Amino acid sequence: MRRDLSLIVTRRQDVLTVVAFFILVITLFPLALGPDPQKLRTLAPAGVWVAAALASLISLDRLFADDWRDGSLEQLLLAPEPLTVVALAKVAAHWLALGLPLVVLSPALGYALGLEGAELGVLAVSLLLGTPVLSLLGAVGAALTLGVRAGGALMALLILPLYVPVLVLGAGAVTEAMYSSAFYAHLSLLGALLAAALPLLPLAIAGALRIALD
Amino acid sequence: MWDGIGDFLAMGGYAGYVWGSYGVTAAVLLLEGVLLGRRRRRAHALLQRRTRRAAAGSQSKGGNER
Amino acid sequence: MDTGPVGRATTAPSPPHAGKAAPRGELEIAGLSCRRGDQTLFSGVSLSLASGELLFVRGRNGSGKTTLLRILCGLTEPATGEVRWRGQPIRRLEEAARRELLYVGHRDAVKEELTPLENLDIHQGLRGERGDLERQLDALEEAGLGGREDIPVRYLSQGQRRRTALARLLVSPARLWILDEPLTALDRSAVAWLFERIAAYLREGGIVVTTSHQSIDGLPEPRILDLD
Amino acid sequence: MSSRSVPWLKFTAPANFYALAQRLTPWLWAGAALLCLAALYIGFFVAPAEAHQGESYRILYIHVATAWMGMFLYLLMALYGGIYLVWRIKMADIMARSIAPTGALMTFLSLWTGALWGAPTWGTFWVWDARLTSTLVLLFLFLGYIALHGAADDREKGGRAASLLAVIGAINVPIIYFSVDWWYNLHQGSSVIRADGPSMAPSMLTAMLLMIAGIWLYSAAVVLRRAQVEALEREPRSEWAQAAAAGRMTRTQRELAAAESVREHTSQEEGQA
Repeated sequence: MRRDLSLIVTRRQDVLTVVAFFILVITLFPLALGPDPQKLRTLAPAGVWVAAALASLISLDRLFADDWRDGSLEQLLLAPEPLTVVALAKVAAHWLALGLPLVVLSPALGYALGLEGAELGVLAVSLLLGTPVLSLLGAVGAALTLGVRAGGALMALLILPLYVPVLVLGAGAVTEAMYSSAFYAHLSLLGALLAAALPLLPLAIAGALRIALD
Repeated sequence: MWDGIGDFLAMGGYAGYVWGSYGVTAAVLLLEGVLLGRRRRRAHALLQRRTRRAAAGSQSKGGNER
Repeated sequence: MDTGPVGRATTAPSPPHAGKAAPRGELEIAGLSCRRGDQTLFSGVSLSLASGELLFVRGRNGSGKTTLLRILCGLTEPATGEVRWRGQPIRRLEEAARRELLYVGHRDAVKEELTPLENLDIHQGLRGERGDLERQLDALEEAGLGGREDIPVRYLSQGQRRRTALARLLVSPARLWILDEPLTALDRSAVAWLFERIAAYLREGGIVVTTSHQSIDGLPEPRILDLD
Repeated sequence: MSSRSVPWLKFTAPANFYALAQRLTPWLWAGAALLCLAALYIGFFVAPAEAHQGESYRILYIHVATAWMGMFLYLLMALYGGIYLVWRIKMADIMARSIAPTGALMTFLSLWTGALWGAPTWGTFWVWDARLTSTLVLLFLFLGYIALHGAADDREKGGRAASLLAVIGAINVPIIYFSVDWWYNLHQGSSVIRADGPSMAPSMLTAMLLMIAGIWLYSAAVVLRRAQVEALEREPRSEWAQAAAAGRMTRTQRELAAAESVREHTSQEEGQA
């Protein structure tokens, strides 16, 4: 099953596209803001996090669409495995392929925006805890908008508001790390969100998939 | 408590804010009511038309269709 | 309440054990009806299928054949009625029971960028079956894909794509096949092969539910459900 | 779960609901108008100016009422959505869908009036504080619900998907509130927004409560009316709808239609059981 899912999900080109998108969005910030390092530094946590949220959104847009079109999703539903497990596995595979590269890259990009030392570590950890939640939420949106006209735009409307807490806590952790060391609270809250999302959101994804295929 | 209409309308210098709030609220609620009323009349008209057509059809064709 | 085209279900020939004391078939369908929008596609579909029986669902385009098949395998929820597989509601089957059902849909779940062999492997992995390379190769060979096991499906023809999907029938043990338009895009020899396969499967005690717009001469005498 | 065991369950039948709403809405309209007028009178002609904010505080009557209503309507919509997801009662979806536009409107009004109150009071139309941010998110959730409901090719599907979204949103809004609240207070310290006015004159309180009740009745009336139309539009072939549109639904027709939809529902339940 794991093999199958990684086969379904992993397309090298997709990974490249999403990573390139992530980097490009981050590049836009200094270009729009001007090269003043101090200003850039202040904006760095927000920049990286917003870019990560957008990258997650665009990469998740097609999460179930191909499987839906060619009928694989029906087979997933009929598989002996409970649908929640299948959904979780699919999101996990997606995150490993497309979310993890962003986490790995983030210190380099943070550095380019003027973050340093421990801040880079906090940035990476916050993304490590936060992006799985984004993936799970986005997967709910992707499942809800399956087979819907203008699904991509609609998905953004549905899901971006739900991204707010993760964004607040994630970017907040890095900002905290810049001024004091009180970022543990942010990180542990992010962890709590992840812990709540992991068992609950797959249920929502499975429910949404059932509705889409009914 | 107000010194005439002018004083009331001036709202102690906050006229724009206060009347802006109440005006928009009233306008929006009114608009909602009007739109809903129009939708309701449309639905009724459609249904009545359908009923009439069905009645006419049943007279001419022996009442197989509703 | 609805005056949409109401399909009437007729089952013929009726099972020999009609009456109250009928023994339970393995697949039981009771009072199914289905609605799309405010149109009733069909209603009052009841029948029961026992081991070795073939059900052929017939009907115009849009009469609800695909929907009925999807209801039978538990993908779609009917407006009324229920489907039971060995006494269990089809939408709440346990793991083992779900493995007994094999569905090849209209959309055939074949991945274009993968080879037939990989497709088969994925299919088995998804059903929790151990992928057996020999068996997979045998199946592809029998389905007429010998020598093409390793070419991504997007380079194959429609018919070969369909054969890839049908090769699943050979690798997975199952008690019930639900095949939606399996003959689409198949050439004559492939149709003959599939009919032979279905006949053999029925002799082994399998149950098959299928639809087609093409002639089904050559299949064992089916029970027919007419949705028109 | 038969309609006999729980009396009000009979209103899950659109025909019964329609008749009930028909009887209720005139009273709700009248009550709403009466209470709102009373609230305006007391609010503008009895209650004095506020010590710090002067006359601008009078915005709060409508602001508080709409803000409460927006939140309440969202919860109600999510509740109906949940009921629809679990029991597939069509009327629940009709209600949820009918609540959404009014809820979005109330949320918008609370943001609008809040901005107009905030400008003279805090010197800015907008702050990124928890209440404002989560209210904004609430507005987007309403809009998302409406968009998703209409986007699917099949109304039932759209309804179920949108209901699921409403339920997820209902869990999320408190999380959003607390995360933003925490974040904001960390940066700004205790905010000015807390100062709602320590003690209210009794007349102010009366006006506010009257306004809340008035807006509540207004929302109830609009939602019921919209649900009526929605029910008619969804069952245009049914006899009760045609009679209702002609303004002459008889008791027998209503009972027949109700019996029909109860039967439909129970057979569906048996199918699931």
